[in-house]
Amino acid sequence: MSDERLAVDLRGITKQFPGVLANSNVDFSVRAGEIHALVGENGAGKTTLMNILYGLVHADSGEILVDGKPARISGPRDAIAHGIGMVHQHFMLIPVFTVGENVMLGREPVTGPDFYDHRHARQAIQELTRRYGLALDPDARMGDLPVGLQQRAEIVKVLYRGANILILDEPTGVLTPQESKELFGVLRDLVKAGKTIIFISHKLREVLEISDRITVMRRGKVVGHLTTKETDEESIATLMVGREVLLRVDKKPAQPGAVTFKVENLTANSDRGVPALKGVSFELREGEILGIAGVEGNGQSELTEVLAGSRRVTGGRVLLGDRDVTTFDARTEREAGIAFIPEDRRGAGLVLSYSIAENLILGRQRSHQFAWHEFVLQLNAIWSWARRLVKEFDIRTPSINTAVRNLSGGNQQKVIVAREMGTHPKVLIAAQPTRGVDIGAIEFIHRRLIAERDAGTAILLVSAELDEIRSLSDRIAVMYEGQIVSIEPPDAPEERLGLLMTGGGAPRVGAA
Amino acid sequence: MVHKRLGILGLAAVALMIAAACGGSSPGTTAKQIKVGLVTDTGGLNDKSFNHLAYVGLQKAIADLGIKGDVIESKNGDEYVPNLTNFASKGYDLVLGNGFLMQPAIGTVAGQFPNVHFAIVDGAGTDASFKDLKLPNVQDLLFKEQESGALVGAMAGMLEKQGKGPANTHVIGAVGGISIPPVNHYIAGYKWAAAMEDPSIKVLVGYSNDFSDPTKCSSVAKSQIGNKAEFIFQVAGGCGLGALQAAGQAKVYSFGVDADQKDADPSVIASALKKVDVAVYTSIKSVVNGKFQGGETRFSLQNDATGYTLDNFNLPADVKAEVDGLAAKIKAGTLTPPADIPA
Amino acid sequence: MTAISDILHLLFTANLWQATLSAAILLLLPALGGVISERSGVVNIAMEGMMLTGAFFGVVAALAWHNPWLATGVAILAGGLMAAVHAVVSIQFRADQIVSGIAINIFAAGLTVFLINRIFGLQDVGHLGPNEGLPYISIGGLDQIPFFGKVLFQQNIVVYVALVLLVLIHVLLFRTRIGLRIRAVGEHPQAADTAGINVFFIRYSAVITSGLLSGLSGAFLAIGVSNTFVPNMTDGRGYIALAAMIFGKWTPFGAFGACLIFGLGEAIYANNSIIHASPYLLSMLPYIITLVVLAGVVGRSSPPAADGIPYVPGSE
Amino acid sequence: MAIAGADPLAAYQGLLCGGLGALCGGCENPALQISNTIVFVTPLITTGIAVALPFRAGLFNIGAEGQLLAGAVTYTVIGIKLGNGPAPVVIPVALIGGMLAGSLWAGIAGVLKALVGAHEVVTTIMLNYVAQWLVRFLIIGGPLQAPNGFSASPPTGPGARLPTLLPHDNSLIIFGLPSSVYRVHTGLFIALAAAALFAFLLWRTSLGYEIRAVGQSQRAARYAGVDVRRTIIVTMLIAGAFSGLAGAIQIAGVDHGLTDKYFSDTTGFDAIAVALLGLGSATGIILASILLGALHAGGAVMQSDAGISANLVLVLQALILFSIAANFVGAIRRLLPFGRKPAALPPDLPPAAGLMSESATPTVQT
Repeated sequence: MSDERLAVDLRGITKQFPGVLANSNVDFSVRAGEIHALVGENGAGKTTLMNILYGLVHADSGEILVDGKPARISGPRDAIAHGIGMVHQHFMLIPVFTVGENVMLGREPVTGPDFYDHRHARQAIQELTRRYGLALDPDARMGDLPVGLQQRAEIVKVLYRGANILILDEPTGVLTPQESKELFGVLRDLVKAGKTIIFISHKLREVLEISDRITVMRRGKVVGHLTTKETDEESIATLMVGREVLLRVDKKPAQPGAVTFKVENLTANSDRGVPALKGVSFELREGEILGIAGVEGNGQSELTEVLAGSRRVTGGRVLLGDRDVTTFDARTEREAGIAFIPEDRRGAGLVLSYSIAENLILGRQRSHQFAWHEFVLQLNAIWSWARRLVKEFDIRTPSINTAVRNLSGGNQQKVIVAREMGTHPKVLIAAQPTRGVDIGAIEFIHRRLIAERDAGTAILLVSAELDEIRSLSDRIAVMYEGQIVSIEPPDAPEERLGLLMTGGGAPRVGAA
Repeated sequence: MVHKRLGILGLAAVALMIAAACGGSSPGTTAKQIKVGLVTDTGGLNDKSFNHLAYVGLQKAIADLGIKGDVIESKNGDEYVPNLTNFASKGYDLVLGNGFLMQPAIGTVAGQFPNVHFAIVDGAGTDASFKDLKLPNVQDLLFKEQESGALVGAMAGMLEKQGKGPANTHVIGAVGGISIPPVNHYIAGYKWAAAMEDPSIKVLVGYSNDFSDPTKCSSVAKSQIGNKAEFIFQVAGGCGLGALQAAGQAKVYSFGVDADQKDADPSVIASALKKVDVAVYTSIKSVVNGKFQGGETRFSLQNDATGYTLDNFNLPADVKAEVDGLAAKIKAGTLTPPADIPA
Repeated sequence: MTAISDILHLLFTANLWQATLSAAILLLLPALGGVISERSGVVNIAMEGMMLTGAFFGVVAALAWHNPWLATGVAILAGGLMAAVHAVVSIQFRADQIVSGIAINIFAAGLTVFLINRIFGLQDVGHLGPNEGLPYISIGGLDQIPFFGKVLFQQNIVVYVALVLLVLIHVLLFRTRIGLRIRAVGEHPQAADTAGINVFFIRYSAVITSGLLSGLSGAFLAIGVSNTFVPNMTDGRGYIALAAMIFGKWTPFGAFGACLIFGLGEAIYANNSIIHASPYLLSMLPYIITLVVLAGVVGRSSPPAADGIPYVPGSE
Repeated sequence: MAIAGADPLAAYQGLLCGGLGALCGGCENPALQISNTIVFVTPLITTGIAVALPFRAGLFNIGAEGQLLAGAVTYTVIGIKLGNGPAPVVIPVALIGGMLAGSLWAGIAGVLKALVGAHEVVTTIMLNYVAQWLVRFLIIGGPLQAPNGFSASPPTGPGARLPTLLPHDNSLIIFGLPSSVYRVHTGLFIALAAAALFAFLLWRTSLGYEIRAVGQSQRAARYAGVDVRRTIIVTMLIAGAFSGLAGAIQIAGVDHGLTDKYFSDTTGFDAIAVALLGLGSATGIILASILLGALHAGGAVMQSDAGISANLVLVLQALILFSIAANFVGAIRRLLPFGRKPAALPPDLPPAAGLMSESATPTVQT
């Protein structure tokens, strides 16, 4: 499929940000018509390199060749002119605009003096739909679409601009397994249609599945060029991290104790006011990890929010031991011994401008340990608590007064994990505990979760990564459309879980 | 932080010692030259009204009497006391406060500096409850504004009675600034005299709540004109110029206030005068001559400090005779315009 | 109760609505400017200062050249210049836009009074002659329509211009390509940038346009209504315009509606000579009405998503 | 200054002397100048806090002026009614009354924000106007007017007056002038105590922690069990109390009654500059208040000594704000060896973004 002609050839790219050498003399070439994976841990410089290619960031030195010819790319406009399109990790979509407006933006069809031409926009999108099979409603409001369709709109947007070289930055990070599969189909079709694709990822299984060749980056440098067929997960991981990594979690069988947390027939609404939980029931025992598997958007977020006390229920009960904690708010839940790792780390789990010490008491700012009469903060208690946790959880920071904004993603997540595990809660609800953190931190967090389990904590693990669920959980509950359709053993075959997650298989509503 | 603050205090103490030599006297100037300080109210010097006129009086005194004159404009009411104190503490011979709003400030500062002469236009040195303290070093420069108001009011009444108004509606208007005594004196005389000349007349009285912004007076005047007023008397300083122009736009007549305002708009047929410049000049002169006297100095037709001036209009002779006759009667004391607006 | 019947009676007079519209237009122009600026993602609380600067330089120019059109041009440019300062500080230097806005308002207040003293000494700022200001124009024929003729067609020329601008800006923002781009920049500058739109150019243009509109309003105030300049003559109108813009949910017609409420309040107050009620209590009305309306259904408003956030290229 | 056409040295000298009592020439009395400056500084401190505290919660309180007026009116009413009582009783009662009134005034905006999401910029501007017109109504022909036709209330009784630092005595000469000219009053200490309280509240209490959290991230605050709506209301109530206190102190210490000067009072607007200049910290607010108070007081002296319009200080003020906006201070402070607490510099203060954007609007929980 691919030939030896180079669609993109980056030579000796160097980019220095204040305090960080993001790219150091990077050579990167992509053959026309191939799917080329660019892999590396967070902060390895993949995104910077692609931003340079797309003109969003300017390299300090180095040259760019597109289709064999030197290209001066001083802004996205130049990149678009060279047939380069980019789908960013954080979508560049405007939620209040329609799909059509989003796709057209920057190359809008115009009628009369300068009127935006809705008719032409619709036609153009239908045309693209026909050619690439990417169905989209041009008049839908972007914010109302599911993530998968939003990504599709991003791809259509890039194609509309006539891109031949598509850069996709972590495209599967937000997708469900099914959506990922669909995406891969789309990508293969695009290659068939003559496009070249650069695929940024750190999910090695996907990389192996979809790509033709692989470039590995570590700390701003290229550390390996690989051909997909000739390599495997372990060797890529070793290149990425710079040492051997353990991809499987090492754990002993669980020793479940008494039932400590009971959810009975729980119902709740989503932000839009429609039922998101339609009678969820399960039991959680001391010393076990119950994994919640499911395609995102099937009520997992609402479930964790309800359990953490930040969303109101419309029915059902939550029992901690014998105590009814259904109506507790976030603070009283924590006081009762329910800890919570939220899925949105930067938005909900941390106050980014707060120091590590301050973040380590978030949610416990009125507890007796840290506040005299719930009101006057006990700074010494807070500091010694912070020092202890920073040490225990290996948070890499110059001081406990550093703002968490300045920490890496992995260390930020460790702050949350430390905070929530540091009190040795009775129940720990962990939502996407390793999303977007580097492999080292993933290993660490997984180990801590197992250790916490072994210490007797009841853990509810919600994750979109089926691998994570399968390797950590002692039981797996599958959620579909606001209900738990089945509870499976940890060694249930992936195919069966996948079927259950999409509504197949025998539903066993209310299974416990 | 504490140390820093102590440091500042220490510094201040040193500064005080250096300056202590100056005291209340003024060795820097020749013994003879009289120093006069003028503190305006918040209207500022370019208020086209009494602050401006006071400044004119001060300038005249500087030219004629060879005094040294300085001005501080008050940006807001918080500054009255410090600004007055500023001049008084520097040994000025006369400190002029301009405007009714400054009375308690004058009362306070004059009490602290009994050796400094004070004068206040439109008021007296009072305590916080506006009771006159009758301080011997404070000259109250008061005007009988109702006299000037009555003269232009009579003019309007006569013209209406004779059917010489633009549509002869028997409605006239007055646009005041804020409802305070000096403003209401004018309006009282205006209404009183107009009704005297034309008993069927209706006098609309409105306030703009402002002494400087012409936009506000313009809209009040427009409302009155919309309600058929044919003469607009502005009693709102710079703000009132908007009323004069509104009258011009609507092709009705208007009266200026305080100074001769014929240049403000062609619709101005006469201006009711209040010669603040004369009062200020008189006061300064009394200090220069060593004849300063505390207490009330009343400026009126008697001493030619109130009155009217004809502007852009040929007043019929009989009307002028009537108005002048009224002036004579007031001057003679046979008629007394009220100080409060009659119902 | 007489006060209420007075007001009811007043509400049926064309005079009142004529004054209302005129007062509303003074607020509408800066409010429209605010809409454009904030739609592009730059918080603008400096309309007050831009308007004041426009008013001042408009009067200075009018006194010098006795030509209201030239003077209006100068006023518009002066407002635009102040806006350019805001643009440089907040777009280029990514400064806090509130601080910059407040600084401009203080700067304008100080500068204008200071310049009065430099240019005119301690004397009056001069007055324009009766025909030297921006003219009031009756539109032949239409002005004879009962009631509406007086309200709509016997107004200052700026009123007509502003009403046309109102429609134009609405169309511009919501129907045209430029408008789509302005809104895109205000919602998600990164998305706009990656789509090849020049974010800085759009933001600069939008902020400067807001200054031009505020300057025009200043011209209307100074050489249309007042025919002179007095210190701080804008009297908080820029802030009211800001409130009207937010109240109107960042839309031109919404802002216009809010401006009409405030304009009506001003107009009712101006009629205090014929209403038997405390003019002061009366003056509170528009503000209390606004609070009540806000407390009711239309309270919630969400600004453009990137409003107030300086754009750093390449950031996410 | 040079373009001003007058002697620039004399102008600076006048400004410095009038502001800080330093380098006085022309027989200016430094002690008097310092006293005057402090009188201006006092209300700026508490109103500055009233703007800065909501800033921390992501709220823009343009309404400090209205809240100040509410405090001033209430203090005046209590001061007139109870003015003949003993000062140790009357003053605290009246001060608390003023604070409650300010609280109420700001609380309206807080409640509207929290419950229906009404933008506090709009509501506080509206409330300013309502307060200003209310004051006019009260003292021009209204129930609070003194019985003599003047636009002022009757004075508060002797029991409602804060003592001055130096004896109020026309015959006692201190620093070359009668001691009664030094108007600096004990309200200064109340304001400083308020600043200390503000710092304590913000950095040492769970409430302050929660207020700051709400300003930074409402979602995170909610996950931390903070009731965002309640916090917004409480923040505005506290802010209003500080503003109300400023108004009360002005009546108690300086004016002893409502006068028409409150029609054109701008303290609450200057407070915005104070809060921005002070970078939201108590020390910063005190320093910024001193700067603005000194400019204010110095301007008048500059005009009388150097003949330069006092309005030039506004231009200076604006330039200082611009330099704050462009964060020169941060740059300078980083250069200084003792530049401590870098975290308290602007990044910590919610930027305009936080104030005008969605993050400042509480989202409806279902």
